[in-house]
Amino acid sequence: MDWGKLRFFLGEVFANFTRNAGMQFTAIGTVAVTIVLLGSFLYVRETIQTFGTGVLSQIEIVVFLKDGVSDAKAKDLAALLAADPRVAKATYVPKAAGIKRMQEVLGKDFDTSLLTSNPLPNAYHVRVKNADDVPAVAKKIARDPRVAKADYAADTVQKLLKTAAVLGRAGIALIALLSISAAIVIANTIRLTVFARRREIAIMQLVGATNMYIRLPFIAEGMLAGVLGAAVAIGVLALAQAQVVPKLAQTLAFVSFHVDALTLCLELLAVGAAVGIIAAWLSVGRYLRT
Amino acid sequence: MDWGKLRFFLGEVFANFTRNAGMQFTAIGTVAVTIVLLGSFLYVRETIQTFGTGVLSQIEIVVFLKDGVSDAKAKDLAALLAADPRVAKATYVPKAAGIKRMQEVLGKDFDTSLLTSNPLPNAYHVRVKNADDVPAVAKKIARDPRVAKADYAADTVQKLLKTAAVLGRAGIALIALLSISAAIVIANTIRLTVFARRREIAIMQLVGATNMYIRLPFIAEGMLAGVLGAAVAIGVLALAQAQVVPKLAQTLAFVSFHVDALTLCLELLAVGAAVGIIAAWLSVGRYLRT
Amino acid sequence: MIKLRGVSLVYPNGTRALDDVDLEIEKGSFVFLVGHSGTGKSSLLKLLYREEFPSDGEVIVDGIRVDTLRRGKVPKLRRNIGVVFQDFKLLSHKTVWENVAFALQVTGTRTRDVMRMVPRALDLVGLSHKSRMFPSELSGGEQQRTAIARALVGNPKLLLCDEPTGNLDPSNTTEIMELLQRVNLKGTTVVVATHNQAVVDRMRRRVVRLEHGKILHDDERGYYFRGLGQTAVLPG
Amino acid sequence: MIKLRGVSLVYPNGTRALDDVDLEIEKGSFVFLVGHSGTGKSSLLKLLYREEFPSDGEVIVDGIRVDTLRRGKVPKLRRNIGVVFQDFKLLSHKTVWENVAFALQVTGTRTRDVMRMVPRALDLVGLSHKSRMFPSELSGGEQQRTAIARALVGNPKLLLCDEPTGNLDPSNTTEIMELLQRVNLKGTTVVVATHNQAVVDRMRRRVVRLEHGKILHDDERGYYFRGLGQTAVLPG
Ligand SMILES: Nc1ncnc2c1ncn2[C@@H]1O[C@H](COP(=O)(O)OP(=O)(O)OP(=O)(O)O)[C@@H](O)[C@H]1O
Ligand SMILES: Nc1ncnc2c1ncn2[C@@H]1O[C@H](COP(=O)(O)OP(=O)(O)OP(=O)(O)O)[C@@H](O)[C@H]1O
Ligand SMILES: [Mg+2]
Ligand SMILES: [Mg+2]
Repeated sequence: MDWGKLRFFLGEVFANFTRNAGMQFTAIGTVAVTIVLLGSFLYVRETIQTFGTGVLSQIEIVVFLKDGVSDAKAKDLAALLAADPRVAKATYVPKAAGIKRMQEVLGKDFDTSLLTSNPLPNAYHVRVKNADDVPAVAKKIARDPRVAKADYAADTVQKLLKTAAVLGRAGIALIALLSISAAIVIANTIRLTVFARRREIAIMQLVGATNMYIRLPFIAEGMLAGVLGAAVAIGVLALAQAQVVPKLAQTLAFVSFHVDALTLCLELLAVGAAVGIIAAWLSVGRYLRT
Repeated sequence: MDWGKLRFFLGEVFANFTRNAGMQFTAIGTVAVTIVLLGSFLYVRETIQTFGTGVLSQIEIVVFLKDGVSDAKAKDLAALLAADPRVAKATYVPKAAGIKRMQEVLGKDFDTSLLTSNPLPNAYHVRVKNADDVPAVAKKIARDPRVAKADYAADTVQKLLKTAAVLGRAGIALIALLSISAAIVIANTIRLTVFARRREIAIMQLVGATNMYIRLPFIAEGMLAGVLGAAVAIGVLALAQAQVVPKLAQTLAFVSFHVDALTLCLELLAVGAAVGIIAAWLSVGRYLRT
Repeated sequence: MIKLRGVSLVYPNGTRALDDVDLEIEKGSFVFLVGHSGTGKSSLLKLLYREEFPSDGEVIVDGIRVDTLRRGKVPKLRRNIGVVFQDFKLLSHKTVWENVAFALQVTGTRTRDVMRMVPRALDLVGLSHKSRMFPSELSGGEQQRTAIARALVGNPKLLLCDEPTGNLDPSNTTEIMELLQRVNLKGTTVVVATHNQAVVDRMRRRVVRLEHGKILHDDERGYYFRGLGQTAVLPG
Repeated sequence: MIKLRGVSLVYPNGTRALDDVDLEIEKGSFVFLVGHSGTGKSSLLKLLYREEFPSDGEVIVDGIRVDTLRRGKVPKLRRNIGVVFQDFKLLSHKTVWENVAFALQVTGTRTRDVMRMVPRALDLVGLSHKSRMFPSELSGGEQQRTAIARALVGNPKLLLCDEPTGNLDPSNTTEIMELLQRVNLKGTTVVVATHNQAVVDRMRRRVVRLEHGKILHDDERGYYFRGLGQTAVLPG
């Protein structure tokens, strides 16, 4: 490809773009809007997921030791627990600490003076890395001879896990729905911009242009519309993040708002460009067939 | 308006529609997709809200009675509690029931045989209608001479209320974002369909058509595209609801999935029609000015 | 019927299409507008139905100051003027019948009258058999005749024809010119911009020749080339 | 150069535009195609560059079976044929210069050559001063000449002109016809569909007359009306 032709091609793309500025801005606007939506929901989903992971990581297995187990032997168990790769943390909670924690949970009205002795056994509080592993880990621990019982809020864990699973799948479904919608909307928009120039396409064919020759500028334009739309969207999202997230983070200090922005941006740009290109290719093809 | 003209007008609309079928289907597709999105998120939001209300309604104020208060006197308190319009339900929980509940919460390893006597006071468990009222109600109850303490999981309630408030606002913001996006996308789409026929508009003007005469068929078309798009969307949503919701309801039995479908449908249809009409009006206006 | 006073037209790109033109055309007359390609004939016609605004001067049509006419009144002006556009300007999504009918419908003509007038107009230009076709299904000459039918159908007071026979064969041309003559006899003022020397020379009507946006000469009963009948010399 | 054998063309709406046409045109010849409006002239030309397919018969251009040509090879065919379309078919978003250049660029002509050839072509049709304008800023005749420049610029083997002077004044018409003659002398086969009696009668070239989709007569050195020179009778 000689330099003149490349220049011609780029000039072509630029001229087409500026000479249809109104139409192109409309298209870019649509792309931007859909990508802002997509970006927002990716962000929200990531946040919810992080939050969910945080909640699930709070689940504890309470391991009650048998009454006769000595403190030394009990501490031995720690090594065993730590050896399990699924376990994140195991904290030893002797009777005394246990009753304190219980009082915290129940409020100050749990009158400890009424107790003749501590009704609680020594215990380990075990946190696992992945909430899904809770039942298996609990079962395994329960088999240890020193352990009286390995317990967890089975009902709550079940509910949480189910909810997390459903939310996770719903999130993926919604993102998929949104992605497909965005793709359709962008593709339709680009198809309409091509439709508005179907006469030009027919003329180009009659003058002897090959299909590829006709297609290329349209594809470049589709890509440009996609990329510019995505860029605008990223700008809007960045602005929104800078404005909104700090306020949210302040209010909901217990939710994590960290999202890998660069990857997200690149993804959105890639989506814009890819959809633009594919839509332009297909749309022009439709008018080339006649 | 004589019958011939009305027929002509409707014929006009129908002819324009069918003679630009490809373009119109593209537009309808876009409208449908955006309205499916809007509908899905309205649905999800409604579900989350119902779920949230359910969670919040679980919050209890535990009212511990003073030690000396007789059972009869304690039961008197019920009338007082019930009189407060903010209170949804007040359940009397005598000592005996209290220890049982405690055991349920703590698991079977809370060894009751170690207790010389019941360390818990008699209590009322009070639920309020609106979680926001919890602190105020608790404070008021605490002032009663029979009451030793009116307690609630202050920390948790605070967190829940904050989260609910933020989620509520975030939901409104997202729906607003989505609605505006849908409106922009639909409007842009209709603008592109008008753009594709700007030459026709110019000719009509040159032949002596008034602006209103040119506009009307476009507006009717815009409305038609909006309504048909919305109708397709509602069909898709209904299908999705029939397919997906029962499965979800089964998995997440504790979440309510009831949404007022008819209102939602009418809203979506209205949105489609309104945006179509306004977009057509404005878009045609742009080409009438020249 | 038509009065131009000191009219100039400079397009946004700087092209001076008309330069201080004074022209008066009486009600009921028949005028040819001739001149080289790009000399301002179409531009002059465009001023009359307000597709363009004069940069200078006054344009009066049927007693109405067209150049300062309020926008809302333009449709009414245009309904009294039939225009055969040089590039036809047919509505591509309407059939021949619908294109012609459209010019009536915009004036609020009753449907009954539309049903009567459209076939007559199509018959006059010999297109009755093509009434259900779309412009893209017509030959060049058929499109041109559709445009003529549309301009005629409403019995306008003023008929502007921009190169109305450029795509017609001699016999069709003759028929159309005879049609225009008949329309003129019924009282319509007719202005025809044309390059067709044969037509102009045969009809011997008023001929206004433009040159570089100015009126070069203006002859009652003139020829296409001043003083030279068609049988004489052709340039080149 | 061109061979039609038993060619018929029936459009999807049922119109029979060409009916069993046999026609042979030698390399380097200059042929006029005449006939009434709607008689099939444009349709015949459209078959040659494959805008339309014959319903029957064979179309051969420069030794190539056009009607059965693979779709991928059509662009190459069209690059060897310059076409002046009856409705110009200019690209509205390109300037005059770009429209003319486009015909070269699609053939892969080097930019250097494009820069040299386009101005020459524009000069030949007298449009150098309008090269930066868009079609919408041109008069009808200027648009037509742009279309002619585009058809000529690539020195095609075959030049098809569909009513190329319908919007041109007599002197411009003469110039364009002389231009076509010069192009023909350099070896290009030229086919001109026209209604311009004066042009046909002056040039005295081969005249093929179509009537209702059939070839009515075919005269070497003919007149527009068989046997009648232009100075004689005009119909009507
Ligand atoms: N919209 C426009 N913008 C800019 N210049 C224009 C425009 N329309 C016409 N012109 C220029 O104005 C001049 C007069 O154009 P006009 O169309 O009036 O010519 P004409 O006499 O009708 O020519 P023809 O016989 O070729 O139709 C030409 O030089 C043309 O290029
Ligand atoms: N795309 C089409 N679909 C259907 N019918 C068509 C189509 N194009 C042309 N026709 C019809 O075919 C016939 C021949 O048309 P064609 O364009 O070849 O005529 P022509 O000789 O070029 O006429 P003119 O001198 O008016 O340009 C006409 O009756 C016309 O209505
Ligand atoms: Mg003109
Ligand atoms: Mg033709």
